[in-house]
Amino acid sequence: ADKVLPVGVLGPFTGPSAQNGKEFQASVEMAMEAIDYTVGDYTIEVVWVDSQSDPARAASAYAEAVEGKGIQAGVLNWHSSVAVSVMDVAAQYKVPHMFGFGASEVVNEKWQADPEKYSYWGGKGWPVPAKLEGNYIECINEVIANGTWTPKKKLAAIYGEDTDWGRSAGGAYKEALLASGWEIYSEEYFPITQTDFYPLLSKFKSAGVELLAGTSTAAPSLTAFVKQYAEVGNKGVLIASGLGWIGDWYKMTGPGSDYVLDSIPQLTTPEAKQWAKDVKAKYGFNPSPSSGGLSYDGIRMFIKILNRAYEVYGKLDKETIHNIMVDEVNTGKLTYSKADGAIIMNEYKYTPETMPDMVVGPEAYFFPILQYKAGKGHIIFPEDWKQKDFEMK
Amino acid sequence: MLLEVKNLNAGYGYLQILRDVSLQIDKGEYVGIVGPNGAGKSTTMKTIAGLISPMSGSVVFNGEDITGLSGSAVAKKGISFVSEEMNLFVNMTVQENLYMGAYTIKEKHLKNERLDFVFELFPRLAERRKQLAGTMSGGERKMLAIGRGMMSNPSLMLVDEPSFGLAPQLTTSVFASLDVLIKNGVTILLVEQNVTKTLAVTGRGYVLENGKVGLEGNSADLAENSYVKKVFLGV
Amino acid sequence: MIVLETQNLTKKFGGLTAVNAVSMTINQGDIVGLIGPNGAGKTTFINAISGLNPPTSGMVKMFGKETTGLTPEKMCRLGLSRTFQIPSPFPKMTAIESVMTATIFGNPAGKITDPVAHSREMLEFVEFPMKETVVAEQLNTVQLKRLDLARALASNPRLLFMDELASGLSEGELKDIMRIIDKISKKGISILMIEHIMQLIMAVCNRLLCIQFGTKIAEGPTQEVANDPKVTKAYLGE
Amino acid sequence: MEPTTNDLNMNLFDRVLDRLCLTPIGLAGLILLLILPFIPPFNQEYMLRWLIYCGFVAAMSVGFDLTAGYINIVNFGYMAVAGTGGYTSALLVINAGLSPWIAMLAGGVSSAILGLIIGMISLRLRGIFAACLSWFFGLAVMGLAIKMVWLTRGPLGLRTPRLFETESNFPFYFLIIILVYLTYLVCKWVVRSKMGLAFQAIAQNMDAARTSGIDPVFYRVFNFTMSCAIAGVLGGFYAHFYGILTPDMMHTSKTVEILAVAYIGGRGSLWGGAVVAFPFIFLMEIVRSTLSHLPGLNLVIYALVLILVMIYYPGGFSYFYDTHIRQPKNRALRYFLNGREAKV
Amino acid sequence: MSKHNMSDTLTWLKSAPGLSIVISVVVAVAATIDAGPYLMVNMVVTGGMLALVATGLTLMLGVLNIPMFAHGEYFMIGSLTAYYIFTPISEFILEHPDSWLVTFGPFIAILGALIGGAIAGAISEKLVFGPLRRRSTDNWVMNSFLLTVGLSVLLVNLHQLIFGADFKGIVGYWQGMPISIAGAYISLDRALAFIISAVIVALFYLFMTYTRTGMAIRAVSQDITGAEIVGIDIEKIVLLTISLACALAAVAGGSLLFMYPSYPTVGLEPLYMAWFVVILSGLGNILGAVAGAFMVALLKVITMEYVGAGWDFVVPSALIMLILIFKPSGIFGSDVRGVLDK
Ligand SMILES: Nc1ncnc2c1ncn2[C@@H]1O[C@H](COP(=O)(O)OP(=O)(O)OP(=O)(O)O)[C@@H](O)[C@H]1O
Ligand SMILES: Nc1ncnc2c1ncn2[C@@H]1O[C@H](COP(=O)(O)OP(=O)(O)OP(=O)(O)O)[C@@H](O)[C@H]1O
Ligand SMILES: CC(C)C[C@H](N)C(=O)O
Ligand SMILES: [Mg+2]
Ligand SMILES: [Mg+2]
Repeated sequence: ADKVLPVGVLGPFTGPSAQNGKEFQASVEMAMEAIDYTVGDYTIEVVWVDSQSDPARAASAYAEAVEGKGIQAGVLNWHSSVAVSVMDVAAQYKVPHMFGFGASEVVNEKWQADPEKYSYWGGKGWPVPAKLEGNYIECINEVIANGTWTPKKKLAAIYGEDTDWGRSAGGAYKEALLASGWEIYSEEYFPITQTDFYPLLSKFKSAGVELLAGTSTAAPSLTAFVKQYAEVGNKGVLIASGLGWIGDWYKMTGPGSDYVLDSIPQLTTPEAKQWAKDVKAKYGFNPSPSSGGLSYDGIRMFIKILNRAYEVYGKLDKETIHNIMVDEVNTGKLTYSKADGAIIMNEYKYTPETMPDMVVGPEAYFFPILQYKAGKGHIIFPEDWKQKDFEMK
Repeated sequence: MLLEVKNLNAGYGYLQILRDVSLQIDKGEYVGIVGPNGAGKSTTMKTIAGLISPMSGSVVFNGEDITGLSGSAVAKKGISFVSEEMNLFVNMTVQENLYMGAYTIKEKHLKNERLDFVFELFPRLAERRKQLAGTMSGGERKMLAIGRGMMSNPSLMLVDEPSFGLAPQLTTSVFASLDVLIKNGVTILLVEQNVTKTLAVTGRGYVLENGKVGLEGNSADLAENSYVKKVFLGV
Repeated sequence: MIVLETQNLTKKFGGLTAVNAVSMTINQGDIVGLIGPNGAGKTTFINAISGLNPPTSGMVKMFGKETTGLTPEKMCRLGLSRTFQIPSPFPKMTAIESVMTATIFGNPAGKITDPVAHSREMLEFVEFPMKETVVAEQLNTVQLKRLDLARALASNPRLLFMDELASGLSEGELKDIMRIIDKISKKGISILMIEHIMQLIMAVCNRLLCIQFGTKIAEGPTQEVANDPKVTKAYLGE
Repeated sequence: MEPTTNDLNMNLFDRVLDRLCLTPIGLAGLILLLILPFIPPFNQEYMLRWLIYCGFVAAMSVGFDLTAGYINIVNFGYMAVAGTGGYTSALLVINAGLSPWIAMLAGGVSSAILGLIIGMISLRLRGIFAACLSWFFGLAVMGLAIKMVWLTRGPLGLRTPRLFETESNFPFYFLIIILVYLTYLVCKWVVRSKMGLAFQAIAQNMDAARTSGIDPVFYRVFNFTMSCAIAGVLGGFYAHFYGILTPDMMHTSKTVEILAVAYIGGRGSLWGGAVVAFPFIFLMEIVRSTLSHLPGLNLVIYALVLILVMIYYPGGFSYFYDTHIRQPKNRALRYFLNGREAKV
Repeated sequence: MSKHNMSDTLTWLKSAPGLSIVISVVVAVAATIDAGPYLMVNMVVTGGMLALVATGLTLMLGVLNIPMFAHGEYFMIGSLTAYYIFTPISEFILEHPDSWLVTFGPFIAILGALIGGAIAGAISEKLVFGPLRRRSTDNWVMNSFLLTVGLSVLLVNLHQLIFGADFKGIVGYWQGMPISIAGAYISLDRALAFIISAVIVALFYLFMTYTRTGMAIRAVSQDITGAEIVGIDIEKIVLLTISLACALAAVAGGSLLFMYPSYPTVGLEPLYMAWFVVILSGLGNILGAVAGAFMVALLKVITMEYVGAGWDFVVPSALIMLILIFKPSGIFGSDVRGVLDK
């Protein structure tokens, strides 16, 4: 194979989410090694595009990868804010990009405002928070309804990283909370690098906040939040969406994470478990299903698309890949499922109605709610998947 | 011989100021260096004190070669230097400055003895012992600098222009205190603009011009020397 | 004509009264010597007048106008120049550039047509012993004081303060400085000079002001003050 | 103050060059920069992108040097000031529909106002205190940009329309080269005038300057305002070239980049930073992009260069040039390097 | 006599230090009453940590005239050292929960951080500051400042190259229930971090004020030639000072590892905060720096409480600028002009 196809992998390889970047890198390398970096008579050259968790730097790096390294397609991405800015770059250079995790509404709205232009920003790897984050509140409401937990008053607070993701997830919690009769004490968004939350948490405690819901994509920040939540003596329920987005979170929270809620897909199939073992053996860390796992599925789905494009056109470049994306992926013709070797979700499937999101639901793409104890998560929601009942501290 | 300077060449960077300067001072002597501005008097002192390392030549003190030693090492050998710029510790009090002068002395009671001695010489300093050195007037600072130089009980004192900026009365008292030191067996090398005064108080003198020793001899003789009279006293 | 007048000028530093209610006058053409023991407050006194360290209370009147607390740059443009006890050069500038600052900025706009020539003239006037292109940081104290003087004169002052200009001069050099002071005075500039060298004071000053502990103890014609027993006791010694 | 050459026996070419503050070699350099994008490999888009960044840093370092090199105050919030210009410009285009060109100038005005404020409040401070004040000011401005999400979108990033409706980097390149030169020219004019003398005087000795009749308030504030105005316009360029702004642009580490170039180039020369920026930043970009598996290596090299320069050659490139290169024996070469020299 | 004292107290109250201390105390008490005792606890703990970093910074600035921009990187070195020492210890503890290391392991890690910082400081002096000092003739403050800027960039990126960009953190040093003070919970880690910083700062103050070496350090800070004249070995004092200052920062980094995991730029925030403190309180005054540290901590905590998360740069820096306008040499700064004016 003497033809080369440069592919950009966008991720936070340095900066506060570097751990997730590591997981991306492992997934991509493993998936590529499995096909020996070849599709048809093309050798795939992986170009790492470091977003550094900053939209401006990411856009610059992406443009440079296009101009300098000539990438013909791109895959993955961690942050919404980055997605919002890189979408334009992809559109400007007409480079198809698949499976970015930038989830928030801002991405969808932007996409829907000009589907033609943003057809280069292919199906996302993560749906808008409203589709999944509301599950927490639904779960909590059930718990209150069946009497497992009786909060003194229905006072909640929302926290999150100050990014499109944090705010958008915060918005989803707020809506769901207000709808079920909670009062919101305050909403706090902090820089993605913050690790000192004592003042903030003490404030919540003294206000008598019973339910604290929020998220962060930066592991150091969220693990610190969880740990300090326990330390200052908060007694309520903590939703820490994303704690499990790095596999080794327990090394950083310790028992502080007991009783915390999170929503993380599980490694259920033997392939999935094997994959996790392989990663541990080769890279020395426990991968997170939501980060390493999803990105592994993402890159493998992308390879499937490449194969398809090669099959149809005999040629791989930005146009052929884009065509397949538009014609077959976004229409739901080409999907990636357990049958293809997906390890995390049952099926990754896009339809014109849901674009740029995928089809969400227990049979397709879904996150159960877990409660942690001693470093292990147990599914407490939905009912069918339940492993344990919700427990109060 | 207490101090012997031989063929000293020194300067700043590439700029040579001193050319083959040689001096000898015996124990207990009171020696003066006179010369016009920029002759290199201060440079000579700085070189002896170890603040400038010489290009060539040697400095022997108490039979020990101290050429090229650092300033602090020289100070530990018993040479104290009262510089023209005074180099006080501006954010320390008068008393702290004086204690620092006795840095090489470890015993507390010896330090206090020296302190009393200095306060006796300069009652003004005693009055102001808690004032920060940086807030003192020019003349007060000069006193403090001299006082600090005396604190280490040196065997040789290099004193650069002690009367610079001092009121007549104080000038008199500074010279008087130098006399006291001489009587206490301290050796003094004095640089002073006031040629008449210098030659009147010292026993021996050197005339430095353009970085070279021009004349040397008994102070009394020098004062009578016609060249000195013509050049320095304008007679 | 009265060039400068102070009334009860006082300057305090925290608890210390460095200048205590000093009133004095300088007449046109005077060369006033300001003497006093070290730490008497002489430098502080002229700093208070020239604006570098504004007075705590009291009044300053220059050329008939009240100027209490004006900034040094305003005072300079009004015609007051000064030199510093501890030379205060522009370390990286050449001699001629240093003088040009005052030529250009110290004069009311437009007066000097050729600043370079004027500055050169000033350096010659003070008999500056070095080349005009020498950089200030390479000068020694005495040369710096000359440069300082040239800078002070470059703004064409009507009143000049000199703070210990002659310290560190040999007897021979004192003669030069006397001649220069004489030339300055001939230009019609009134002078207030702080000095410890009595030889110089007695030779050039027509009036003396003596302060001690910040308080004026004598003011008047030179001989009279010099013979004043209070002054003898406080300052000159026996 | 440099002797202004009103030498009448200079020929027209020399006189024009002198007015334009250029030497023949400077002119040659400028021409080289203008034809560079037609010479391979520099004609590739990504190289141009790097060169544009070089130009941005070059121009910024000139503006920075006006304060650092002439009144001896390091404006440690310089990129924050530039960022303010960028945000102002971007917001005016987005919300008021202004043309980016006009908005860029408005950005300059907003930064000038900021400069005026920094200049005023740092008046009584000297040296490192003034630097810290401008630093804190920069941090505060950056903090505001982060927190005023409703206006700036904070860390989410603000998309801004580009100056030219094209994918190509060519027009941006020429624009930044023009900006580099204009910045240099304007600053040079100022420091050649009597203002330059006043700047140096207050930098070197405040008391002496004041007693020589120089009003430090005016000159310091003027200097700050002007240098910040330059940063504002350049910030506008930045916004409308990259097409996205995040408060990250205002970060101290970005100012450090400008400052390093200005100092490696040589403080107080104005041209040093501008000249050094091109090869230096360009090389750093090459290192960064070719050794991307070693993230940060370029910055390690960058830091090493800065450290070595500060220790062994604190005068920077311009000092080196002035002492070792500027005065060759050969007369033609000498003319080439210096232009017609004024007779002193 | 007592009347005299009264008037002395009154002048002090009207002075900048008096005024600002009184205002700070009043604000702290009022806010505590309003919000709850946790506010005071947070302020005290944060202040203690800041004091540690800030005294090191004042030392560099006051004694050596080095406006240290790389100070945060020594904090980082401290946390990195502590991390690599404590990780094996904590694994050992997991297997041997009764070992003496449970109590003393953390101290070993923190001590390691201190030593690591001191060594790093000494190396920096030998490789970087020393050469500069021997060559530099003028412009020392600015040149050394830029040097530390370079040093900061260098250390950050070396960390990234060698140890990676990810966050290296620990669960905590000491296990056990948080202590409750008036309803405010404070974990053992935080309490001990505060105690460690308090002890170290106090020792350091005593050292600087009363020992011969401490006095020598101060002397060097004010006039190097003068210090040399009286027989102080400058090289030794400088080396000692830099090591000390860096060790102070590093021990802060080490003892705070439970809260600030080690990553390349972890030093930035402590650096900013320490500079806030130093500029606010003025130079060369250890007690001033300590008081300043608590003031900045108060500002930070109050901002968090009443303005919201993420504002803790804007509000304190704005306030500090305001204070500087009125008191340019800082609240506790001395009026004597130092070298930094140049
Ligand atoms: N740091 C320096 N760098 C360069 N040259 C210097 C330095 N210090 C002094 N000089 C030069 O060295 C020469 C001798 O200076 P020095 O201070 O020794 O003279 P001096 O005899 O003490 O004069 P004065 O009576 O003025 O004190 C002078 O020409 C002076 O300009
Ligand atoms: N900034 C200041 N803070 C506190 N005290 C000061 C300050 N400046 C001067 N002083 C004090 O004020 C007094 C007068 O000082 P000043 O410098 O005016 O004396 P002087 O008459 O010029 O003496 P000299 O002849 O020694 O120069 C001195 O006691 C000095 O210590
Ligand atoms: C959970 C996520 C990976 C979401 C993504 N970080 C975002 O910003 O939308
Ligand atoms: Mg001398
Ligand atoms: Mg005086």
